[in-house]
Amino acid sequence: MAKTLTQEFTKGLWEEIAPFRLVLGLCPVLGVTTTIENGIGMGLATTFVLVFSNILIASLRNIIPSKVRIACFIIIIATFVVVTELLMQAFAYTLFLKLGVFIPLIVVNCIVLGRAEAFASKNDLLPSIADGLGIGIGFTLSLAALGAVRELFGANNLTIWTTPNSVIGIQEVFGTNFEPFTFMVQAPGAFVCLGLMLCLMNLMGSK
Amino acid sequence: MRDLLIMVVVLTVLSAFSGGLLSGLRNATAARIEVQQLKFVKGPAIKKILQGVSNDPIADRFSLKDGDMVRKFFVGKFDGKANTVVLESSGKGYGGDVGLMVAVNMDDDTIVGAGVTTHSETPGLGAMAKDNPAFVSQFKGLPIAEMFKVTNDGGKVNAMSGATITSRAVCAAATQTGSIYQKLKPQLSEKLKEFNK
Amino acid sequence: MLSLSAVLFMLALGATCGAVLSAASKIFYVYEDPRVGIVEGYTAGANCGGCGYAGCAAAAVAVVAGEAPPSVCIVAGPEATANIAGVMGLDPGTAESLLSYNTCTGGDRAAEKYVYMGIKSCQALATLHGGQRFCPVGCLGFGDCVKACAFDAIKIGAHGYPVVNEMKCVGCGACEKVCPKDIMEIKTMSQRLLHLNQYDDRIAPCQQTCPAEIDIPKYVYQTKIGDYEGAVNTIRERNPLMLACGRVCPHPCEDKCRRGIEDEPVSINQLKRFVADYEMNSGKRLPISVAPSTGKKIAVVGGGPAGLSCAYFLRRLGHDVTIFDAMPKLGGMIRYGIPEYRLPKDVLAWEIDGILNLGVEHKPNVALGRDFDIGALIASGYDAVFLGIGAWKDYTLGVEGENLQGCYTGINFLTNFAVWQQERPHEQRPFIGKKCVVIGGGNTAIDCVRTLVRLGADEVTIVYRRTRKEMPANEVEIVAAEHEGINFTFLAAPTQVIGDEAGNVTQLEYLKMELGEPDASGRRRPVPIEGSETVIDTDMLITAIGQGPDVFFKDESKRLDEDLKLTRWNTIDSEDEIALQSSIPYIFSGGDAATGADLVVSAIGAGRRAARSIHFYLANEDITPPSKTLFRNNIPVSIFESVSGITQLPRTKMPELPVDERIKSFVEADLVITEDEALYESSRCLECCLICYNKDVA
Amino acid sequence: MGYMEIIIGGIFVNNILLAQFLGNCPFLGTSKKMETAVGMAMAVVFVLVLAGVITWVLYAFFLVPYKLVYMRTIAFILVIASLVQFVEMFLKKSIPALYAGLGIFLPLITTNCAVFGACILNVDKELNFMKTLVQSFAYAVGFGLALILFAGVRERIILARVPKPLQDTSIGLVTAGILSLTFYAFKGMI
Repeated sequence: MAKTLTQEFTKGLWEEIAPFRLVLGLCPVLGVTTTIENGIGMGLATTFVLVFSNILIASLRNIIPSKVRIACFIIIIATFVVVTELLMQAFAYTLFLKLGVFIPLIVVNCIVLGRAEAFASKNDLLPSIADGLGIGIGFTLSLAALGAVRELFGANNLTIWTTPNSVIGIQEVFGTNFEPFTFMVQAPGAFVCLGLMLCLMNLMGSK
Repeated sequence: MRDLLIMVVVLTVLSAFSGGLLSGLRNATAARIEVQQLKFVKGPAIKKILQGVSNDPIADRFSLKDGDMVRKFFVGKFDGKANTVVLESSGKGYGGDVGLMVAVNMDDDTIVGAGVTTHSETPGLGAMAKDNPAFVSQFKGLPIAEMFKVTNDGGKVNAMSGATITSRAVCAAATQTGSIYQKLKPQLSEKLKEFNK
Repeated sequence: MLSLSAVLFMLALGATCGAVLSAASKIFYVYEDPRVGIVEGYTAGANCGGCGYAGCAAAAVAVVAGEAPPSVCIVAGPEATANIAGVMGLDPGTAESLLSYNTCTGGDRAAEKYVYMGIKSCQALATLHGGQRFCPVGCLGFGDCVKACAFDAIKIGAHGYPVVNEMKCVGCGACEKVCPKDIMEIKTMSQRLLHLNQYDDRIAPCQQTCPAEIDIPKYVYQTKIGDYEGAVNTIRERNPLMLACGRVCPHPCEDKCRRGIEDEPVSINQLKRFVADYEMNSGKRLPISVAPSTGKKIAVVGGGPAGLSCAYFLRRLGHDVTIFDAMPKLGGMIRYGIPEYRLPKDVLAWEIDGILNLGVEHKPNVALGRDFDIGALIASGYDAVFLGIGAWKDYTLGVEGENLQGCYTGINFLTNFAVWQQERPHEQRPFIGKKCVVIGGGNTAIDCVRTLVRLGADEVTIVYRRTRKEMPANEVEIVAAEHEGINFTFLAAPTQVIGDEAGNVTQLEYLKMELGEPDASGRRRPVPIEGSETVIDTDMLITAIGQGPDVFFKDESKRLDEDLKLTRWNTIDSEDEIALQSSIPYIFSGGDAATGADLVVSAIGAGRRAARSIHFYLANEDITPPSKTLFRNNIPVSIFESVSGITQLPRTKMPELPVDERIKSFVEADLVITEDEALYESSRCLECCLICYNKDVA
Repeated sequence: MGYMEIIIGGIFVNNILLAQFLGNCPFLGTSKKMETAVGMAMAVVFVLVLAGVITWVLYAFFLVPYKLVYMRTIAFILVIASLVQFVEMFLKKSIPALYAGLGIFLPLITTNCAVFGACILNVDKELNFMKTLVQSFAYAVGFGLALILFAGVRERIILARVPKPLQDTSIGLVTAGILSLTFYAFKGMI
């Protein structure tokens, strides 16, 4: 049964929301989610790569020989990752500095390659775009959610976007007397926090 | 065999295409990226040492050749007059090079301000050099021609307690800045004149 | 402006990588199962490791090896699963649906002996104590399988054992993985059909004893809960001739029935007959599943119980089978040796039709060695041959006068009569004497005498050289014969057959015997009493003292004569009596042809074992049975001296036709029990497995 | 930076799995069984060192001289992917015994962020050849150590009564967090 474009899009938002349902692409999920801003930025960067590599793969899928398709997908994805790197440096340099090594790592994010192989290489252009967009936004939301929890408890802030002059978001959410739970923004907190959120998802899913 | 050939050709063409695309994009964005890098890496330091400046020093910049190296200089205008030049150099610290930005007033060859740009020192000690304005403000008003040394070594600069090596690195960087300034001074004043036109 | 160096660099890099890999794939080419590559192609290729395997290639290897389900890839969707299943469908067995079974039916359950820090998990107990119950193999009952099942298909049933809901089970194998005792089994139909009883299986004494290895406790339980169709299916996994067996089987299983230790054993065979008749009388046939075709052809020579069983199992395993039989109709000895009153031939025909309906071909009236030889079978494309030619050659007494007119041999007499009765009843009936003497104490002898009674012989006598206790015939048969007025002359060894001038038999002379020391078989050896010669008048003498395979076909072919090894009893020799492969690798044998005259149910079991060997032989796999295979033996710990807590409940009596009614005709003498009786009898079953916990062992 | 520092830093302080968050997918995927974990760990040591060296050569002799540093992402992934595939084919044919142990883990490493990330980190730090070699090895050993420790813990978790929603990956992540916390104790070593 063919799904409508809307369904292709929305499935990525909850049904197949990548980091939680499939437990894939965890490195950036854990690595960059110290603030909401980083989460959103990383998510959008990944979405960008997802959508454009899906577009290219869906249009080239009949030309690429199946034996080297993975290699070709990797080249295509890597190209868009470098594009993202360059564009981020040009237009969102602070974010680029914060995300650091995780931007090139989009190349090896299994979600991207997984979608390329499992979806874009078998579907037409439009569904592939919808799929890429859906999965990407789902990924972004996951990162933002995790970032929100970690930033809230770990730094007592909720930063949505930083411009050179101002910060959009709420600072000192619990007031100045709150001693931030720094564990949360550090490495161990990332694991524990994701584990507990996964547990929450399971609880909700089981109902 | 045909299969293999097609595989190689497809791979090659695809990577060549990607190379083309990327180099094109790179060329298109290179200028902007440079500005961004300067703005975010050097920008804060420059802004701090050039307080009260009337222009955008990042935009008003020029390069000069110093032997094999190309050095970047930023121009500061005070009261509409371009009389200050910012230059950078580095000294060897505890965990790598410590970068130092020094602004020099070309009218009287004195230091207008100094700021640490990059460092990889131990957090809390050496890193104070960047965060601690008291340390770098010691340089303010000193003549650039001086040899900068910490008090322990018989100089005037008070070292940050517990971070002597970093302090020395900053001093060394400042001294080096002086020598570069002296060497390139004629060209620098030429350039400044252009900005005053 | 494009930077030339970038383009050139990527061009060179792409070309180098491509060229190196292409070259390497040629230079370092290693053969692998082509399905691995195809399956890997269907996985997402993301190498994410989310499936628990190290990358897509590893997952593909696992799928091809049958260790992972087609749904292994968590990134690729259901479409990929379908494709992978499609690829694997080429292999019979793995494309069949997998279902979970609880193989432990338990027995006397006990409370946990230890509770370790509150841990209530089978895995924990198995790890910490190696299983704290006495039973080395049984279910621990803490339901790790229930917890492991993501489909909510397993529940701990009323008896404390896992019960699988087949509707919900998807065969994912989670329960099998988590069970520390290998109790949860995920098997395809083929895997179940191929399984041989093992020493570490959780099987009750009856199932251990049954030569066909039928899961008796399961079908008795299914009968008890009224699931007669389930019971039929359970029996059919091991025995395609349940109507026949339900009537003629001497049920060795009942001898080992644990209830029999303190009470009378459960009447297992009557229950089998009840459910088998239930299916036949229900007016429909239960569907029998068959694995996807393998394209292999097997010739089954001989359409008796061994041949039919072998053909049935081979067909269900997906092979093409042709049965070559010397007689006009299939059934072999159970058609032409067992009289109508014991096994009505329309019942047999119904049962055999069920086997042929699976797609088994039948070529009647062709005898090996007379009409075709094995070379011709191989030449016409058969990949393997099963010899189930039975044991149709009677032994002779070796005394003077044996060939006089009026002297017959047992099989000869029964077959002639059966052929007349079934094929040409309008022709003249074979000769029947007035005063008949049958020599022998086996089932053939009893069949002869009971047939003779029905044909109107005035006086029928059995002459047997030992006592009634030693008679090898089924007890029920002997009893029935006694009821039907047969004379028994025990401890009599024939010495001479006396005839008149016309060459007709008139008298049998025998020597009286007395019992001496026990012989190798444990029976007391009869010793002749000097000078005790006695004569008995007769006009028809039937010798039924045993039979062996008729291997005349061997003389017809040089290859067979040289290479096909026989034992000294003329049975077909096989190195391994479970694998049943003859000295010629593609020839297998089973049933009476391999063992000498034996039970129908043994032949059925042998047919399945041979089918298993042929299946593996054709797949180029090892046919050697697993080292723990249980054969003609019992699991020592499962054989008890006593059983406690049994309330005596009488065993259901077999309904029979009244004697005066039955000796007049060949109408079936033994009747089927009623449904109420079946429910009662099945509830007598102790549902024993191995005992879980011996209260006497600390 | 001395070699000792690099080694201790790579294995403990900046453990690639628990402090840098690289290579987490296989970390959770292959840690369910000790056997798999050991195989994976060995394969990562093997490939990471090899990839570290090759990418360094590529970087130092091609990317930097031709001013193509911005293309390192695409160049590295292409080279690593090809390398892994080549090694796999080579082992399969030439050293089947080694292939039997490591082979199946190799493809998994193509898209292992630990390998790729470590290569990027190496060139970012502008290490020289020998230091790259040592650093790669240290990262790989750190990866293996964390993976094997984690697998050991996970095998034991089977014995614990974990509430249903927390089971499997969820408890795995929490456990990884605690393991990461223990590695935090190494922070003071450098």
